[in-house]
Amino acid sequence: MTVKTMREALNEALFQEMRRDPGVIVIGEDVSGGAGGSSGSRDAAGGIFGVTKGLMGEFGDKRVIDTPISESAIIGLANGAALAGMRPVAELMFADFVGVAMDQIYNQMAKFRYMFGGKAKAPIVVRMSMGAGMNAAAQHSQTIYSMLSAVPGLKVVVPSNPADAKGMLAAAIRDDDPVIFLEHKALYSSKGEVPDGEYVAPLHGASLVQSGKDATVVTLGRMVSFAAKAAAKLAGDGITVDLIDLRSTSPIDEEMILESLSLTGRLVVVDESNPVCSIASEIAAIAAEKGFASLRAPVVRVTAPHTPVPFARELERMYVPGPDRIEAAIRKAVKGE
Amino acid sequence: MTVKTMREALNEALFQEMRRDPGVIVIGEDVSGGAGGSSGSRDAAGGIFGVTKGLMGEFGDKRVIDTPISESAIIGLANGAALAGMRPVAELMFADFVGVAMDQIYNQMAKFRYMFGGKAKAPIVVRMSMGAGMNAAAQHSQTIYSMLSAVPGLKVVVPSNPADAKGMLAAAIRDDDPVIFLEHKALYSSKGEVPDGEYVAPLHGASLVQSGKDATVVTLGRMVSFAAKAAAKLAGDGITVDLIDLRSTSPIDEEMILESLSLTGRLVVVDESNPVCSIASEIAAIAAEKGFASLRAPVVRVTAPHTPVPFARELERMYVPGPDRIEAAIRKAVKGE
Amino acid sequence: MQQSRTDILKAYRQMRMIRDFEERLHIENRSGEIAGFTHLYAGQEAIAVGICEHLTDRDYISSTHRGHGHCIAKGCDPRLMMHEIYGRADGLCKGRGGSMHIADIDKGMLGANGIVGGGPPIAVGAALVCQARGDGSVAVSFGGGGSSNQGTVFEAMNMAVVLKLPKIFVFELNGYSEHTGEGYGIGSDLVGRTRGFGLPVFEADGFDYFSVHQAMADALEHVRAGKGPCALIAEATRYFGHFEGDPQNYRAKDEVKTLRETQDALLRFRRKVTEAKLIEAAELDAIDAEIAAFIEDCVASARKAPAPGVEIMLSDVYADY
Amino acid sequence: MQQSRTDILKAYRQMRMIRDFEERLHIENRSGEIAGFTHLYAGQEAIAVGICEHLTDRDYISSTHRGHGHCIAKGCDPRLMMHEIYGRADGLCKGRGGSMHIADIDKGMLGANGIVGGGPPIAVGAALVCQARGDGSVAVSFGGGGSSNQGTVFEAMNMAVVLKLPKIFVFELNGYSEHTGEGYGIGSDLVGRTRGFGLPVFEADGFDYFSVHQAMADALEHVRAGKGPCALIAEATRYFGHFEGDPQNYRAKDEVKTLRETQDALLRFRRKVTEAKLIEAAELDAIDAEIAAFIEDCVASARKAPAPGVEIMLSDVYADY
Ligand SMILES: Cc1ncc(C[n+]2csc(CCOP(=O)(O)OP(=O)(O)O)c2C)c(N)n1
Ligand SMILES: Cc1ncc(C[n+]2csc(CCOP(=O)(O)OP(=O)(O)O)c2C)c(N)n1
Ligand SMILES: [Mg+2]
Ligand SMILES: [Mg+2]
Repeated sequence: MTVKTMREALNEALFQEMRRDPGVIVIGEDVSGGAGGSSGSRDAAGGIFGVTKGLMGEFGDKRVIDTPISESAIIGLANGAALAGMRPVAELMFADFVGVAMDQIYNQMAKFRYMFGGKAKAPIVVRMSMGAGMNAAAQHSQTIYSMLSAVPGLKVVVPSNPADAKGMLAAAIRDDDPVIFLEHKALYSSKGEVPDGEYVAPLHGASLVQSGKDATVVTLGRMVSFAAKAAAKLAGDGITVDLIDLRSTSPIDEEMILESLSLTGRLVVVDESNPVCSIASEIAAIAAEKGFASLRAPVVRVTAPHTPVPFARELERMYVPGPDRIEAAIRKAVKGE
Repeated sequence: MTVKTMREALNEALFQEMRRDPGVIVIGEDVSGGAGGSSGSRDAAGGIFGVTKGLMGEFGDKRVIDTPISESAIIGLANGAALAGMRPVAELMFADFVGVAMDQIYNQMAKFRYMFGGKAKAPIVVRMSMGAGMNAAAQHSQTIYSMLSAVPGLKVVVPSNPADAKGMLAAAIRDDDPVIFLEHKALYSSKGEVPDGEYVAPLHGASLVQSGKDATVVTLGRMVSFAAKAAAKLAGDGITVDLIDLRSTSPIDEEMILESLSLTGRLVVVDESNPVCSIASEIAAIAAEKGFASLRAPVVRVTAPHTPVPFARELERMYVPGPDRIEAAIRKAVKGE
Repeated sequence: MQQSRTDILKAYRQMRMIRDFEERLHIENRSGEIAGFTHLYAGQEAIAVGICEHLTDRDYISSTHRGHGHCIAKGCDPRLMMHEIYGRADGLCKGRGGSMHIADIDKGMLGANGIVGGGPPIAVGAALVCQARGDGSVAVSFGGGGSSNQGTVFEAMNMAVVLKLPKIFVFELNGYSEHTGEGYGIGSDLVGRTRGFGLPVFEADGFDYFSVHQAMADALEHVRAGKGPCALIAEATRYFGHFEGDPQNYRAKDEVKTLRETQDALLRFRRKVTEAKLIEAAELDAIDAEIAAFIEDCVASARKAPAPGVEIMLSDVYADY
Repeated sequence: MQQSRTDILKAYRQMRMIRDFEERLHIENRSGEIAGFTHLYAGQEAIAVGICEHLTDRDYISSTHRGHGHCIAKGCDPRLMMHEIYGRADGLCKGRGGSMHIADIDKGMLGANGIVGGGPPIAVGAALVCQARGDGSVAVSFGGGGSSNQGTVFEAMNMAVVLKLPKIFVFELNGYSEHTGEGYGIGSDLVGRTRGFGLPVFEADGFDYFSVHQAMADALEHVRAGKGPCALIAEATRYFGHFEGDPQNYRAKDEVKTLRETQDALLRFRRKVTEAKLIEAAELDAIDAEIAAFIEDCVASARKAPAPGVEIMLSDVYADY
């Protein structure tokens, strides 16, 4: 184990898998960078967030492919290459850009296997940065997982820490289905212990970050650390919670959620997304449908408001669910009967 | 009142609003049709489902605009025309095609007003046919309302009958916000009483189709008639339900749902969409959060499975929630304690 | 016409297969036997076959909503296709795909596509694999004239040029995009616009198998020389409506009749090879008879085949659950 | 140079305003005063101003992520823009939009845009309104060289041609798309490819206000004659990184320095108008001083302006609730 940033962990996973399997390729805008520039250096970028840094040097431009600003063609490239036998890792830079590539994601890659009678496989990873926290405003800050988790045929993962980032990216690349891999941009520089050497973590299944008795707190991505902060504060008042890191939003680990709920009887869902038809809604619905007998109080959803992501520091801070709001929500759930 | 098909009702609304306001224009592929054809006739199509039939004759090709197969540009055309003062009604033919125009929908039209400080308005209607029922398979049968209702800034409506189709389309055109107007393709030929002359129906607010005491059944679109069939059968066994036609999925009429729930204590949601992060999930979540005190049994969601829409008659019939499944779900909810 | 007798007979057989398949679907559709949206390819056979006769299972094609012809030409089993279109459990896609989603990856057939412009970006991806293999294999996308206005297609063309891929963009100009003349939607001229992307364009008479076959030979020579992608543009017409049920108000009544009588791909093929004394008319007649019987049999077996059940509805969404 | 003294002074003032606005943002950004992603336009001023000097509030423009120059040139209030970029409640967009979403519909400014290729389809829609009015107004989209590869832009060009709209597509070639040379992503040559769409192309030296101004005059003459859309392509460079914070590894160290010293738009403008004895250097100096003071004052007022509160976060999602 070594302490690394999530950026380093992701980079390590790409090196690991590209060394292991010559069919793994990386495609996207500036995944290397520098082509046609006046300095003459390739790998001038290594991805806008530095996640693909260094790959060009080792694997060359047939496996690390810089592209024009043509997201439909980027995803199409991944789709066709996957059907023909490769394992492409496409980068979409910002999750918000799915809008210009959506058809290739939701009508093509997601449906190939089913429509084509089960004989095709589409082992594609689409990496995207997501989330608020950098004052990047309405078109560069969205969390896209609800929209994509709704699509049958896609798997969607949202790692919350560097170890998962490494292990789940490796697993996503090895997986035979299309995986949407969402990296929270405010977490790239966050640090954590990362297993050294070859490491693959399960792609599905939530993880119980800490256990308690008064409520079940289900969350994901950047919200995991915020919820943990809230939980730490509540522990001082003798309130303890099961804190579940979803890790994957498609599929959702219903079992762990329902089991925890059967012990705590109370549910708080913390989701950075807009509220409507969100993962928070889905989990609340699962509880209302399958965990009703356990529920002793109203479910509490903690989400962003039903507004675009605003720009100003003060606005974004109010927009993103923070530890205080989470703490208040847990108190509400625990007091509610 | 005259009995008309939903297709006729929609067509009437377009004539009504185009006559009333010269700023209303219609844009899309084959909304007129025939240009460049060997018969020389314009209005050869009037929309692939015939909804825009006859508009070309009265309003001409400056207001009824046939376009190339370029959906991003079609929606962009609507967006820019709206910002500059018109009231465009764009047709996307099949809701499934949002994938090639998604950015203009979710990053542009939905966010203009908010991002631009509240000074812009975007009075756009995007009409799309949606839903299964014609064996049109995975890329021509989807219901898109969950995905779009999640987007702040969009209003989303799903009329279930010809009167609403007419009145809500007129209201959508007069509305100053972008409205996604979803027409179920299996309902175009369905008939109902439609008010004659100028008619505008509220854009928001659910409607109570019938009232009962044992359960609240919330549904929308084509599912309204299926749920009504199920309700009719149950009435024979003395089970009666509040049947709520959502009409609008953004915003959702929480008030009516919660009020009904406070009387019945039981909730069944019937939604043709895939289950995850669906409108069914959202309504179940609303119940779990705000209607918990009323809930006397687990919420039951009746939805399509988490699969693409299959082609074959037998498969599609199983895929779409039918009256039998709805009936069983209501029985389950009523029996559940 | 430097093709062997075997090649010529095979090409004729394929064109006849497509024609009979389509004419029969037209009938089956009218009678209500077949569900869903069906877009018939009849009239354009020389294009699919003229191109695919050059390809092997290592080469890839992507197709369109009007895909039956491409599928058959690329080697998909017509019987399994018929079962698929009938929505049977033993159809090529287990009855889940239907007319618009027929695919057979083992044959290099990457799918018909319900989305106009959906195929070309995918074929560009397959071309990347061909390039990496370096075995001379290529990827071909088929598209109608109307599809050439879709942003995804423009992006695919530019991407293929940037990456210098062995990719051929085929545009089949059948005169219409749904109910609108193809010329209406293409603001400039398609050949010039395509060249502007840096794609050499090979043109062919889409009613003439030999013209298409030659253009494809030229296109292949270009891409196999490592010169990057190119385009092949051919005109033909569709004999039926845009979809089955289309009243075709946009079309003069005699347009198809005249073309059928004067330009028909099978007719011209037959005339050419018999007049050149390469093939006897009787040989072609025998193929016609054989295929007529085969199609009859496909329909019969499709009618008897089992309907798909719930396990087919629920499976193959994911590879592992 | 058939412009009046007033016009010339106004143009210089606008270019200076943009330059000082940008240079100051560069400083403010470094010090951490300004949040978010900031893409500076400095170096390209002659393009925005050379074009927008022809336009009135009845004309429309759409802009890009690198939008400050276009906004100022089109008449947005620089003080309110500064407040916006500082995230203030009284900013042009109430602090909700920031650098990438500045807009002012009353000025015909349809928005900067965080999505590459987001603007052109929107400007095509505005051109439809101009066409309907028939008053000679036009719509202009600005875009970088990299944006020209986005499918939405291709579609917009074709759509404008099909509908024969009064629409001008401006492509500003500043040498890079993020960290990649612009030439890499454009598979063929941009001028030829654009012409292939049926758009006449007017070319200009993007460092030279007068060259751009003339090209725009020609472009306007074309569209106002009802001949449909056209394009204007101009080369310049950006003086700063792609975004503030960009280490610019792709760029030779002296590239910008040399261009700044030899090609700078303000420098060349000044030289030209003073050498031609149209304007005295002192007049330009006075403008420089005035604008320096103005920008200083904008920053000072932005710093003191109120932060937005929760009601701003929650309002204006919809017009009626
Ligand atoms: C993205 C998208 N837009 C629109 C459609 C509806 N549509 C199906 S086929 C078609 C016309 C296609 O014309 P063309 O490319 O010329 O092909 P053809 O039908 O003539 O073979 C249209 C508009 C679609 N399926 N997908
Ligand atoms: C759809 C989309 N893809 C990618 C990006 C990320 N991005 C922002 S600016 C940019 C480069 C644009 O290059 P160019 O059009 O030349 O404009 P310039 O930055 O040089 O002004 C990219 C790739 C984006 N914002 N939107
Ligand atoms: Mg066609
Ligand atoms: Mg550039």
